[in-house]
Amino acid sequence: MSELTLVQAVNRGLQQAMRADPDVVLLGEDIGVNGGVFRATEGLQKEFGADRVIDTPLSETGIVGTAIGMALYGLKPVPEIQFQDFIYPAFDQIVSELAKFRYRSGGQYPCHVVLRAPYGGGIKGGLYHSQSAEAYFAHTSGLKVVIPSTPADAKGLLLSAIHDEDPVLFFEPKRIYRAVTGEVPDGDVRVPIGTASIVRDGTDVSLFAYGAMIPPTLKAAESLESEGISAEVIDLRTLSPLDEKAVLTSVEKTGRAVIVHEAPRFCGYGAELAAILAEKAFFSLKAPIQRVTGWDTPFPYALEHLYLPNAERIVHAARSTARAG
Amino acid sequence: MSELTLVQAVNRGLQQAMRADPDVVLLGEDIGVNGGVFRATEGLQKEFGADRVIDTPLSETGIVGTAIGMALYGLKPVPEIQFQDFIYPAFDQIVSELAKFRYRSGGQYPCHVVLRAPYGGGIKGGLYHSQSAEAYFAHTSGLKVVIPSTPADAKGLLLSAIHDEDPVLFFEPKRIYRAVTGEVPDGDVRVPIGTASIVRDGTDVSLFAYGAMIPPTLKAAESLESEGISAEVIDLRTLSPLDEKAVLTSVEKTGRAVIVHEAPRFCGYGAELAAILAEKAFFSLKAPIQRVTGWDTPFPYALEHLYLPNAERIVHAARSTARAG
Amino acid sequence: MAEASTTPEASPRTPAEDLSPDQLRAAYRLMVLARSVDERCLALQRQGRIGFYAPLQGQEAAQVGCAWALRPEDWIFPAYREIAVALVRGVPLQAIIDQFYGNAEDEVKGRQMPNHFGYRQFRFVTASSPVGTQITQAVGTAMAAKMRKEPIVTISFFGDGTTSSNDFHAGLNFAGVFQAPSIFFIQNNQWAISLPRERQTRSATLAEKAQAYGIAGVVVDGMDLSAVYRVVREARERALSGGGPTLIEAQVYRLGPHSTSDDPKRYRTEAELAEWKGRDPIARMKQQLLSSGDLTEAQDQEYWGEAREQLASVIKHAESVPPVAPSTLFEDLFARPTPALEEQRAELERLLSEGVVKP
Amino acid sequence: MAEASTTPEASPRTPAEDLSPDQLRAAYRLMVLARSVDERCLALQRQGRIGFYAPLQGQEAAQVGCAWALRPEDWIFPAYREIAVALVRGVPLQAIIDQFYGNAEDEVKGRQMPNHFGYRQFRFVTASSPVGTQITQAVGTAMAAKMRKEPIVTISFFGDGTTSSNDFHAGLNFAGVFQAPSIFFIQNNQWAISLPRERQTRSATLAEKAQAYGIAGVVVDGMDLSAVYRVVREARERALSGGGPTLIEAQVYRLGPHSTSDDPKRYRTEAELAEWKGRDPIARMKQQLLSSGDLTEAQDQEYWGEAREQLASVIKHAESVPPVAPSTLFEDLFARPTPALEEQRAELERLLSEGVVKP
Ligand SMILES: Cc1ncc(C[n+]2csc(CCOP(=O)(O)OP(=O)(O)O)c2C)c(N)n1
Ligand SMILES: Cc1ncc(C[n+]2csc(CCOP(=O)(O)OP(=O)(O)O)c2C)c(N)n1
Ligand SMILES: [Mg+2]
Ligand SMILES: [Mg+2]
Repeated sequence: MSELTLVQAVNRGLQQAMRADPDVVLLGEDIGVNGGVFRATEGLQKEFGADRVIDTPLSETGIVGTAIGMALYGLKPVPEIQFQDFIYPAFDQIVSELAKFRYRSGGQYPCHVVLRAPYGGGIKGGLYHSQSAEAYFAHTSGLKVVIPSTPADAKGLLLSAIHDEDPVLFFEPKRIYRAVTGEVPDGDVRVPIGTASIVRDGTDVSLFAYGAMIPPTLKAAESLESEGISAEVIDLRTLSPLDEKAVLTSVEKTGRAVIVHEAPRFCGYGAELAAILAEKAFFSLKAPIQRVTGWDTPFPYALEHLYLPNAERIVHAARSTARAG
Repeated sequence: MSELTLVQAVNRGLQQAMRADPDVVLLGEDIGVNGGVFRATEGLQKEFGADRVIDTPLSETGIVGTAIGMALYGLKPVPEIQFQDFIYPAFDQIVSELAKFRYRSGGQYPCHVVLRAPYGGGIKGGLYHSQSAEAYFAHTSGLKVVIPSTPADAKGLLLSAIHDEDPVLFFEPKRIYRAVTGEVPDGDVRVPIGTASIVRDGTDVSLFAYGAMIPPTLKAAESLESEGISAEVIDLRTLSPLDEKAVLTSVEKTGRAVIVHEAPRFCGYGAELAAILAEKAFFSLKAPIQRVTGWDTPFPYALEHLYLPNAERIVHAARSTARAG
Repeated sequence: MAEASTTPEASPRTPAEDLSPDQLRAAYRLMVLARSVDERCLALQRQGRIGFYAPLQGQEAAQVGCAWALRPEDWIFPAYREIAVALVRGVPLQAIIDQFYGNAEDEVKGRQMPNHFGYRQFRFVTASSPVGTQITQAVGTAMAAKMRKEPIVTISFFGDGTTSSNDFHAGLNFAGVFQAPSIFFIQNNQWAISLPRERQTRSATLAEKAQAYGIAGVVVDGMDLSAVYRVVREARERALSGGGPTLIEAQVYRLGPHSTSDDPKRYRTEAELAEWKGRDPIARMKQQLLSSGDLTEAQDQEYWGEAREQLASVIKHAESVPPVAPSTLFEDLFARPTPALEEQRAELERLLSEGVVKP
Repeated sequence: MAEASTTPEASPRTPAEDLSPDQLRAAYRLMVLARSVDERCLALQRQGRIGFYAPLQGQEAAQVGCAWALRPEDWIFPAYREIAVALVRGVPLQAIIDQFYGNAEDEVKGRQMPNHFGYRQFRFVTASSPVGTQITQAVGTAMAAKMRKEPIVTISFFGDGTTSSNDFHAGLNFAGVFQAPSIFFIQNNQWAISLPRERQTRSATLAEKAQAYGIAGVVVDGMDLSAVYRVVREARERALSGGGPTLIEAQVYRLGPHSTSDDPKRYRTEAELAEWKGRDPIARMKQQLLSSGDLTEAQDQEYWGEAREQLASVIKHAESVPPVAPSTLFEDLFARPTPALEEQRAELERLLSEGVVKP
């Protein structure tokens, strides 16, 4: 066990995987000598050499395209996109190629790439250093989408991702890269992809969240407790494939759901959760499903505190949900 | 009035707009001499010259990037992406630039581009000539997303799009480009963006669809009628901004909803509709909301008939919805 | 996949200095087969027996000459016209035609349009439609091979139009920076659908774009099989001896339509076509072999005859194979199907069994 | 926006053959102002008074020389370091500093990080962060201007690293094909964050990439204001006389960190920095003006003094301006707000009034 921040846990996960398997290689902008702009790859080029921790030219198209080529060959590339906001130049490679290679080849060419990118707001990054683009990728058949919220999950899920056989988009909540430390098991301890985690038990309302929205959601649950509302908090951890069972089980118990994410509301990931509930937990639902999300605007700079869901907004929504119906 | 196919109506809409306004310019791959691979721009280069109907090099990045530059200058560019499946190389320009230009400049730089692309399956196009990517764009704040289903709407909505001041993604259901003809008003007759159309009144269940899914949905409604189930069919026409009022009004009446689209289900556009209903029409809903959609796989070639929703699948879902609760 | 290879003589393990008369004749025989595939498949599409076809006529010498200079260990990243390349590589014609039919024996399980095939065992990577994406991938595979010290090259095939793509730029740039053992093989067939080469880009040649990436660039007459063979062999040697990647522009002509959906009369002249028809690589090669005494008219007739027979037989087989099974729709998306996919598979099975959808 | 312009002498309507001593002095004065902005803003960021800053030191001569060769009608598409360009263009310093504070007078309404400004009235297009996207846009604007026969050029500014971007490739290619009156101005400051120029691309120079697009390419010493002025003036004339676009590589050096989030000690040597510091464009220009007798030490002191004063005063003002109003969050997304946005605006107002969120 070590006491680590989330970004340190990512770093240890990479180190662990690279020590265990020479096929694991990293590539990206400024990840080598510089150790990554958030220091997620700090020290790794020193340990594993410039052949396995590759500083690339400034091209996300090139990073993902060459990573796919490496994966076809049999390596396990773990490319980094410096900010998730800069993933779009690689969108064609991700959506047309990475997600579809195994399928379109009739299973001949698995394409195991773990694409890491820090995402989300709260660091005064404005429109282009704050986005939460997970819904694009969750909607893309053929990709797995993982978002950890704790140091232990960050390392454990990353190790699972690297040992998976499918393409995994691994989005890291940069706002809480260093916000807290937590106990992280040493060695190759994995957290399975595809399982949500019930981080707080409750009976009156289910709060669904992931990544950097977990801390305010937990804070909201505490606050609700003091009002006599017992909130269950589910950290989805894997957005695709979703742990549908965990979601349905919770709402079958509570009958009420609040969904929290930073991304804009319209067609955001929360919509899918609501749709699943409205189809499969319909007869358990006692009140309208509420979403506490970013607004349907780009991410602002000066007013980011008004954009990002906070504990109070979550409480506010949960309270009205709990009272409705 | 003229009797036109949908693709002819698009052509007439472009012609109408170009005759009325010299600022309207078209650009794209094979749209000039060749008249577009679907002939949507047939004859336009001849009439308006190679300066206003521009055959570009093979680069969607370039097409959308330069179109944005033209729009900044004050032209009204209407670029074409040959197949919606090939829009991804332009994703960065669309999501980072087109959608955000007005906002990030504090309103100084409106960015009025109408980006046309044929979308959808049913033409034996396999993975890369069949996609329905609307959800990506509907989730992107700052874009309008329009999908017509009839010749008259195709022309009328296209004219509105070209006379709008915001970026509009105009997706054309290529499967029904030539499937039927319909009466189309001559001249500058517009259909407003942001309003759904109730194409069939009903009282028992609401069927929501758009684009190439309208014909099978209407067929389903007829079939349901014969079983004594009265289905209302709503053609959304504009996916963003959604005509929420029309959606809610219908479900407040029927209490039941089936949502139809070709795109994969998970995080598809239907999820948003379901989420809105689960929030705002919750107390009207009498039964689980069902989605009849493409599967969560890439779009197949040989088995596309098993992928695309057909009238029977819609009937099947509507029937079970109508009987539930 | 059927075992028999269509390659009369397999391309050599190590490309030799120059092609022997026997090799030239074998290469010609493959060109004849490729041309025959074209003719037959254009007809099959017209008859509605296959859904689509993109011919390669005019590009046979470039494809065969290029592929012949590679070793079987080299990875091929095709675009969508590389049928002759596949044949040289030893891909059975049956496998290719099965793909066109998308039948139950199709290696890609009926998931892709004709021309979008791939065969892992032949290191022939499955094609996709978005142009250019294979270029960066081929560079990545080359970087990986270099890392693992496997002495091979990767090669990406693409057209003149595709030099405008994002991946062309990124791929060549990465290849230059990382000195990836990779060859970029442009078949400049003068057209990208309706856009002529001169309006695709303003550079005098496509090969000179290599300079922008600090790599070698070569123009070659793509109608001359031996010339193509030579430059590819040299590029291969250069790559493996640490000399870096090479961009090759083979100047050819697309004698047919872009695809069966295209009508080239809309955008190019009969005169232009006629001029290039006069340089048909098959006629040229035949003439060369006849003059050198390495081919007789009788042999030539035999080649065309056996190609047609072979085609007739594989088409017959392809048409006798049942369609892919509905359940395959949910295979191969992930290594193991997710619960949601299992549920959707069950849903489809239910719909099929209830007759809601027809197989 | 405040009315007063910071440009001591505005750049001429038509750039002259060579810069006069008065113009050189005025240019120098702007370089001093730009350097002062850098020094002050780096400090403001350390003090937590602004959130971020990306300095331009080392690039002042390139920026001022380049901008001086343009006419006010020419459209500027900046990256994120083009503060000196904005100053030459006549953008008031107050407007720039207001943007850094994202206050209620900020032209972009507090929506963007510092350095991401834009001023329509100055034809200075609002910057974004994703690198390169401005390049194709500038070409599109140039195509439009050409169509409308307005005799102007557009210019895009970007760094060495950005030559690897998709838009660099597409933009230069379109410019070549359509002969767009556009200038591409690379400030090759030798680093893209931690990646040195030699590992960004293998071409010997960046300017030679022009050949790949059939356009003119020029390398210029970016530490030499007059030299830069000259090549940009020539490029402008070339573009307007139908000679096509030009790619200019101004060789400069990023003397400071990439941004306030960056620590260049991690990746580059003190020796390298020292060497380039010896070529500081401000020292060089000062020396030149002193030797030619067009500047005195006293004047120089005055310039630095007035720059600092001006900065102190605009910062004071910027800090006195209230923050942007919450309701602005929903403005400018569309020409007219949609019903859904109106609803969200109302929701936020309710949350604010109930104290659920704090302004
Ligand atoms: C990204 C993308 N945009 C558009 C298309 C449609 N398209 C298919 S082939 C083609 C032209 C390709 O030209 P070239 O690279 O010269 O190859 P050729 O077909 O001539 O062999 C186009 C535009 C595509 N497949 N991918
Ligand atoms: C598409 C994209 N990827 C990554 C980044 C992060 N990033 C910001 S600046 C930069 C380096 C840019 O280098 P260069 O073009 O040389 O400009 P310079 O900063 O040196 O002026 C990087 C990688 C970005 N802004 N956009
Ligand atoms: Mg071509
Ligand atoms: Mg730089």
